[in-house]
Amino acid sequence: MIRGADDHLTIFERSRPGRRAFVAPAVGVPERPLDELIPPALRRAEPPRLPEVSEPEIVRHFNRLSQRNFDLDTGFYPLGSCTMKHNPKLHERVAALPGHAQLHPLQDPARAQGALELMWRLQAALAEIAGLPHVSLQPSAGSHGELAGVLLTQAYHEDRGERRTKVLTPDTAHGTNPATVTMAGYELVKLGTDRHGNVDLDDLRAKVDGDVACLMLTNPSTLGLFETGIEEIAAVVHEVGATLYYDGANLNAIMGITRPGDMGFDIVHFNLHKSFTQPHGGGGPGAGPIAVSDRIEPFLPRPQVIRRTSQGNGSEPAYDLDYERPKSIGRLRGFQGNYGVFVRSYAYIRSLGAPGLREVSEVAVLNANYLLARLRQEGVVEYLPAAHERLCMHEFVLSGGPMKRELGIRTLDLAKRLLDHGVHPPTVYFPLIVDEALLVEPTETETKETLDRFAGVIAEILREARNDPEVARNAPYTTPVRRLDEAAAARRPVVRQPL
Amino acid sequence: MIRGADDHLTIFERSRPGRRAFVAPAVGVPERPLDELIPPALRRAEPPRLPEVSEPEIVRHFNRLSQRNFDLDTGFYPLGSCTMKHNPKLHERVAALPGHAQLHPLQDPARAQGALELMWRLQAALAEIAGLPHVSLQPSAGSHGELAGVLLTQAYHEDRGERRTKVLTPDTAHGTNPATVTMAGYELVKLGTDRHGNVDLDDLRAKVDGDVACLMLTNPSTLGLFETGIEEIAAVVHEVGATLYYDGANLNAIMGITRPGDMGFDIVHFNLHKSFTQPHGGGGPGAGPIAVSDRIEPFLPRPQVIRRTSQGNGSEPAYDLDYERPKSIGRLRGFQGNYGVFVRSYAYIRSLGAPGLREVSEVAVLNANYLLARLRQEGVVEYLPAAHERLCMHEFVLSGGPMKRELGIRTLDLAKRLLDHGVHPPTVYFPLIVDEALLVEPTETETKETLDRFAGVIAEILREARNDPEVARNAPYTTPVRRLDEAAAARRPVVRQPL
Amino acid sequence: MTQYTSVTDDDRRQMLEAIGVSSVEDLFADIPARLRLARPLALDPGLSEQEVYAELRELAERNVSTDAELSFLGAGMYDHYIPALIDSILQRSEFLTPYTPYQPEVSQGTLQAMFEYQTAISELTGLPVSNASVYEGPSAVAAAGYLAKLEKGRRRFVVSRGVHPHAREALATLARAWDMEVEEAPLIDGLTRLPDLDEDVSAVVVQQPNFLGAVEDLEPLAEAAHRSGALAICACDPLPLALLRPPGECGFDIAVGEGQTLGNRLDFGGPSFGFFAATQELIRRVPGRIAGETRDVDGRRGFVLTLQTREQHIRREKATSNICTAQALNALAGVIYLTWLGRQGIVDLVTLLVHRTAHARQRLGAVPGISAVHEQPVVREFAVNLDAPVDRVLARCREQGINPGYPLGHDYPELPNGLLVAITEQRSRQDIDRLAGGLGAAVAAERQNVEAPA
Amino acid sequence: MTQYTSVTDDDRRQMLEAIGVSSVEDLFADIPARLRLARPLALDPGLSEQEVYAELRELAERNVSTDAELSFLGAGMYDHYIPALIDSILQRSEFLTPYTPYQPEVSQGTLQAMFEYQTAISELTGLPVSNASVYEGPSAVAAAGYLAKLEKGRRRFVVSRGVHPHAREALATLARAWDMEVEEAPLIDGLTRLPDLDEDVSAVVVQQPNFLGAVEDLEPLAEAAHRSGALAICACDPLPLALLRPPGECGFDIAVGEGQTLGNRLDFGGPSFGFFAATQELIRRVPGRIAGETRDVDGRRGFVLTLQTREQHIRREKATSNICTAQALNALAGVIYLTWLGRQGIVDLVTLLVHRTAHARQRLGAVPGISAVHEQPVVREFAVNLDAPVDRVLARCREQGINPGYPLGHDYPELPNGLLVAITEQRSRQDIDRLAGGLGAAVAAERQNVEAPA
Ligand SMILES: Cc1ncc(COP(=O)(O)O)c(C=O)c1O
Ligand SMILES: Cc1ncc(COP(=O)(O)O)c(C=O)c1O
Repeated sequence: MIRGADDHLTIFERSRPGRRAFVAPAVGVPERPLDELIPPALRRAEPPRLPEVSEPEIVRHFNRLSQRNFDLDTGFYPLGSCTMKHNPKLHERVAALPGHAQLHPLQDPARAQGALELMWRLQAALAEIAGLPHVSLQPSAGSHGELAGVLLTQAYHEDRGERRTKVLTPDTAHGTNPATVTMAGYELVKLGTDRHGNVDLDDLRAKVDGDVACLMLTNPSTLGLFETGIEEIAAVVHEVGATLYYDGANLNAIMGITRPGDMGFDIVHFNLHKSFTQPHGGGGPGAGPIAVSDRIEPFLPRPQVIRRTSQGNGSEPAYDLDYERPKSIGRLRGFQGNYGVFVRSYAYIRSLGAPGLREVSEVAVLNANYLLARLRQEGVVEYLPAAHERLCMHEFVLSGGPMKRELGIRTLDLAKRLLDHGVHPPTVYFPLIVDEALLVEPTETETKETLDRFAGVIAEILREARNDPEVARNAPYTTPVRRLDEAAAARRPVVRQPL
Repeated sequence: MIRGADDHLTIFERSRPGRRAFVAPAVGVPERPLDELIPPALRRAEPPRLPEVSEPEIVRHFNRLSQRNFDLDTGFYPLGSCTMKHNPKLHERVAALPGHAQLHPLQDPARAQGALELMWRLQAALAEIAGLPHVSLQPSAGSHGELAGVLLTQAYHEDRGERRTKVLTPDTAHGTNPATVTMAGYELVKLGTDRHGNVDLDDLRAKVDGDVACLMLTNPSTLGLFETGIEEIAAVVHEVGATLYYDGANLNAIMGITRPGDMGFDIVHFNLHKSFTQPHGGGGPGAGPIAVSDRIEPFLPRPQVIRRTSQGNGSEPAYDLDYERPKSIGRLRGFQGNYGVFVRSYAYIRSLGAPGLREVSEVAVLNANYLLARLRQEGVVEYLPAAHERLCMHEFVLSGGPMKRELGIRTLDLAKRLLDHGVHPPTVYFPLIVDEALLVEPTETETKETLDRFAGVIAEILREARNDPEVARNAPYTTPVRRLDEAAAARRPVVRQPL
Repeated sequence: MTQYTSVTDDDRRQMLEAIGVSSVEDLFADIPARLRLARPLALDPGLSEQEVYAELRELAERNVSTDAELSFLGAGMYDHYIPALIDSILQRSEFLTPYTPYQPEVSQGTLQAMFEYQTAISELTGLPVSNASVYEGPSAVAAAGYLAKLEKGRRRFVVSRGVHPHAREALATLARAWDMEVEEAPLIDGLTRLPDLDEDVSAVVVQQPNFLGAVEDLEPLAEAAHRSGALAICACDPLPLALLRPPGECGFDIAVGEGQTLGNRLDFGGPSFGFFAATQELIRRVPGRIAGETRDVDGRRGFVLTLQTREQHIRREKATSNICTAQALNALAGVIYLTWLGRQGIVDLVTLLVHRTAHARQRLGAVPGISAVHEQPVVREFAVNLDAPVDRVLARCREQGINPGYPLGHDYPELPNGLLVAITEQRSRQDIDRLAGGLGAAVAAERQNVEAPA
Repeated sequence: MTQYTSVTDDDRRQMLEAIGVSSVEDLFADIPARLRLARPLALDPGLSEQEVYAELRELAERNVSTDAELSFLGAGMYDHYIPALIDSILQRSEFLTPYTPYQPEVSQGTLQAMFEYQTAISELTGLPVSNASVYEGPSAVAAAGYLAKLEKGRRRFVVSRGVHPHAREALATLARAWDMEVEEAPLIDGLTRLPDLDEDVSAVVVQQPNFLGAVEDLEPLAEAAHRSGALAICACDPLPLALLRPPGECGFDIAVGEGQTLGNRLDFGGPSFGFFAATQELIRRVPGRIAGETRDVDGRRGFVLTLQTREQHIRREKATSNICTAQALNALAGVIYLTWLGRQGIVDLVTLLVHRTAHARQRLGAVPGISAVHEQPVVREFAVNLDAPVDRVLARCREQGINPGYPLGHDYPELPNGLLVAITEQRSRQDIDRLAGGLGAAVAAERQNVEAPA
């Protein structure tokens, strides 16, 4: 395999009949004819056409593929709402310990005490951070946590004999919020945003009523702003007996500083792959534990990790899985959740402790506000004004509207041009309510030098566009491939290799 | 840290006072004043000025550095004489097992039986492959094995009351051979090479005499050719009572096909980082075990790994380290050698077994001869003729002489231009006796497609040079840096960062 | 300053000055004072790396892993050997640390790997469309149910009792929210017996091999579903599909399942991945990411996330699912594993499993007090009944370092002393003999106790 | 075909045809028939990956690692904590799999890392020149001896008895080949006492801290060496140099040592790396690779292997050493480790070692039957005498999972029951208490045996 020469080939195109990487161990037992064991009628005629390649070729193929990715461990990745912070290497080491990595999920709890204790301790830590007493680690990701949250709300209302039909989300909400509402069988009601970037309280008051089951909110919002009216919002929602759901994707801004539970939220989800350093893996794995208030607790998914206070008879293990939860919404998935993610997040919490976690949020907010200030200094805000003139939290939104009108390049062009400068673009065109939005989240693990340089790069691209907008419009130039035709891909989808 | 923008900075230049990646554990014991424990007069005034950076910055710095390397796992690396074959990933896993990786070298042998047995089994396997009965794993690399070999020769002669003064090596020998001769206190005598690429037998006969302690030979030679006269050479050398030393760097050509011991060699070194897949690591680690005949055995380095046949009293461990070797040349280094390398090489031998190792050599030779044939087909040999018109073994030498004369580009230019084609150049300007030499070793782990493509690339570069030699003369163009000024570096050496 | 942050006191001063505030505290001015946490979090202070490592190691050592006992546990996750090259690739930061490939120009590695993964899943399932992964097995069954609900809008699911209990429960959890009923189809002689299906069924869900290890005859099941106008959904273990007729070929509309068996660790249950494959007709209802092939402006081949109008970030409340972050890295492990096995290797491996499992089944069948739950063909797992209290038998075996399998009583009250035994390629003939001996002795001992209680 | 080769039968046919021979056998025509091995090698056939893994694991489990006991072994290699980020970087194929950077344009990663390593070693040793690594500690001392021989050409080395026994032996092995004598300088009260040096000494070699743990007063030793016109060579452990006066500052010409303590595994003794630092005057005699800074044709900063005229591949028999492959990857681990510690961290760590070691020394000193070998300052290792047969005492301790250290009798007959105890940051106060308790009890028990033999 030669670098560059054949990078476009798929592993299937590298296949040659007869090559192999796998050597089978000897069967080692008496063999009866396969037809006696599994009748031909149940068997497939042809083996699946998997690639035939040697180990060296597999390694080169995937290593070379990897070199066509931009990654956090080699460059700045200010992807708003995703908290692309450093993933400590220790976490990979501890997660790989055989006692964690090779533990079967159906092992007798008495023989998995280390794992259950770790989960129990993680639950306790997350509860303290959220300010809500009860935690389920089961959901597999944020959106799964949202689904759990809405189902919990439903179970809560039904338990009280109510059948509510509507769920409120602000128009700034992340797409998973409305999608979850529909998926859980509710009708979505959208709330407006006022000119300060807060939830429009009048709109809320107008739309809230006895049919509303829940309000889903992110705080700080996806605008990177803290909902100053949160207390009133909570009051209004609780007024009608609805629940208040906290989308924890932005928790990185407030750890140890303020707590959703104290704000009046009933249910919180965490994105352990954001605030708690599970590597993002190109789109997972993640984990979306939820923390809830007392009134929601009875409905938490099955099973729950519990600790036996009654250490009376030694026969019972100290930590156990509790399936006897009559009011539970039931299971959301198999087994006990993404344990491997829990190990990493627990290690992170132990490494930083209370003061460290607070520093994380302080620096996350400091870095964001500093970067915004530097962009102002660079004069960038003339074309890329902040969507709201306020202090931001851990991230902020710029509007590419003026840039588009005055320089003739769109936010997309700016993003693509950033690629040529070795920077991963911020989140673009989200939140939807901001024209040509750019959502920038530097995170706490970046240096001041990096932020300074990033501000300089943005300024340089705008200067360049003033002279010649075509440069940005046709960017990128230095990437493994250039702009790709997504429309064609969607028109005639080719989603597998023809063999 | 932003990709591209600051790749030139060293880690010292990224340092900022007060930053840190290390968190110290609590001291946890009563502390007396440091001055009482170590008087100020013995202490340094200033701490060493090591970099001050956070973990994320360390990871990015070294990851980004790594991306400025060409490596075997992403591209073709036909570096002659170095056997750049695939390094199986299993080896890294087994070498990292705590029982291997965290075993202290001074552990009581009774509590290191697994390690000693592994070493003993590896010795047995290497002895079988070399065709010589006794093995010491101690030398740290090939050149260290050579040194051991010459010292063994010296001890052997002195034991017989002789003080010989000369060691013979062919003019094709690798630099470590003559360097070793001098380092061991011998006078070097060079042997010529005949027009077939064999050692010039007449020259040998003329120079061999009672002062000759040893002849060091590589077979196949560094020309990639098998010494057809090896039996006669052995006879001539043994005639005068000298020893015959086998430089095992080229063992990859003959495993299971022919054996140095059967050719009449007394001492062999192995390069475990070549034939036996220890990753090259950018220039080590390696290991250079030696296998020797009965007459050399008494002089092997201390300690030797032994297996107790007399399993009489259970108190003695089955495997042990034997220090009682009165005639031993003594130690060459600390402890028992590069055990971590032994683990990998042993795993390799177990994975392939006898048939596999033979196939390795067969394919290594097949690939080399096929590549040579393809180059002929491409007409390349007009400008890059094979140094000798013979079947080659696992590698072959081309001469860039005609290319230089007729196309005006040197072997160096060809090598640099190859970099732009995503190929690591072969070894250049070695062996010394071939004008503008190019030593090409494809290894057995490459595919036919890769060899075909490489032949095409060479042909393309020559075509290009025919039109415009300047292109190659100024190559490379696409590498992280272009041609570097080595002369200036040597004139005013800057070998550390000024702080 | 922490080991992961870089703001020195000097930096902080300059930064605050640039922002125009005098303290970090000022940056949180928007947070009502009453809501500020007046105390530090009630968590221990941070530890050094070596201390955290030591603590996590201590916790790990209080778990009995498949390394530490002779385990025959399966029931959805299996202790297969994972080749070293998978981790060496997964640990490359270029795969480990980026997020969803929103910027395809700098994400071709992830996108092409997804495309290759989709191709491999399509080959295994015999269905033309695969997405790039969902969370895991049981929730994948629920996701398939949601697709069926959107497609058919009928009020009932018919689910085989041979479907993994966790999957049935995960589907039931959502069905409740959708006001849908879940009707269970019984297992007769270990195989699914469908009831008569009327017009109100959105989907029929079966599992291959089913939870008791039996290989189902899929084609008639798909036909029955289609006759009633329902979708046919097959939950399957991908590895046995190397030998078994693929669901797509048998007429199934959707195949989903747990991907752990494809090169992913047990990890006490996750993270692994779920796969989701479907017919061409259903492509615009499939949940989650899908990679598609296209070209760049210079005509070079490239890959992008495609059909995104299905997804939450574009369609929001009209999306076909709420899934966002899925299991990309685990799916990558899956496609590397399948490539490592290769076309011949996967057949060799599964054939080995069939023979070893048949041997184990026969050895246990010959033990007094152990009887088969069914006689159907199996691949690498089978169910037996013990003529003694299963929990007590297991306790005895564990004392000898043997974990004979998963007790079925909790999920199948009709099999109070049932045991599900899984055989992977890491269990040798000697291991199987040890199992037969150990289990036999334990059963014998417990039967005595029962006959003659002290 | 093996798992690592790719030549199918079809390939082979085409390739042989292109070559113009009819069989692979023909390719070996140059090998005299008599020399061909007529039988297969007497080695077992190949195994599957899982089988090889199982075998290597079984061997590993028959070793008692520092994981598996409370170990105070040191004596040249130390059980320091190795941060996870080192392996994550070393395992990147871009560092793991290339060879010596002969083509600098595509080796800047390795070359710059070497340059950074050289800078760090220079900072620790106080000498301006460091090479990019030699094999390991003891052979580095021999290599320094060879430099001294070339530079001075005198017939004698004077070596402190405080130098690691393996290093003294490695130097003696070569000295014999050079017809040179090695004279030993005794240890008095744990410190080196140099004899009067006359004109025939090429080099004086001492170790810091010395083998018995004592911190030497270096400056007078260097002065004495220089007065006689000899070179002053210091073998040193790099970690203690965080606190101790660097050899260069004390006038030494050469500093060498074992690099394992800098982020390298124990690995039963290797691979680790040796470092080699020297004065500017000696730069053209230093062995091995040296990276130097320069510029490319576009004026960009870059790094190359420099001063190659010292080396075997250029100068052959006139080279300053025969070394070729060294320990680049291990040296890389070293510079990453030093970067991880950082300027303040290395001081914090070594200060912690000093305090814990002082505590251990005091605790053991208070135990009846244990007495100090010397009272000199120490950093992380010290020597004691046991008033009982050391081997029997160690045997007793090991039964309790304690490995108290390295018995000195073999290397120092004058200390028949001497014990060298090393304390790393991985040994807590509780561990030290356990050591004191266990060792004390064992000594007491053995003393009784001696007094009243049964
Ligand atoms: C604000 C917000 N909410 C919810 C989510 C969904 O989380 P996940 O991707 O883990 O399902 C995300 C992340 O993409 C997010 O940014
Ligand atoms: C022919 C030959 N001999 C000896 C050596 C020296 O081996 P090492 O680099 O392991 O010291 C080499 C490798 O460079 C070689 O190619």
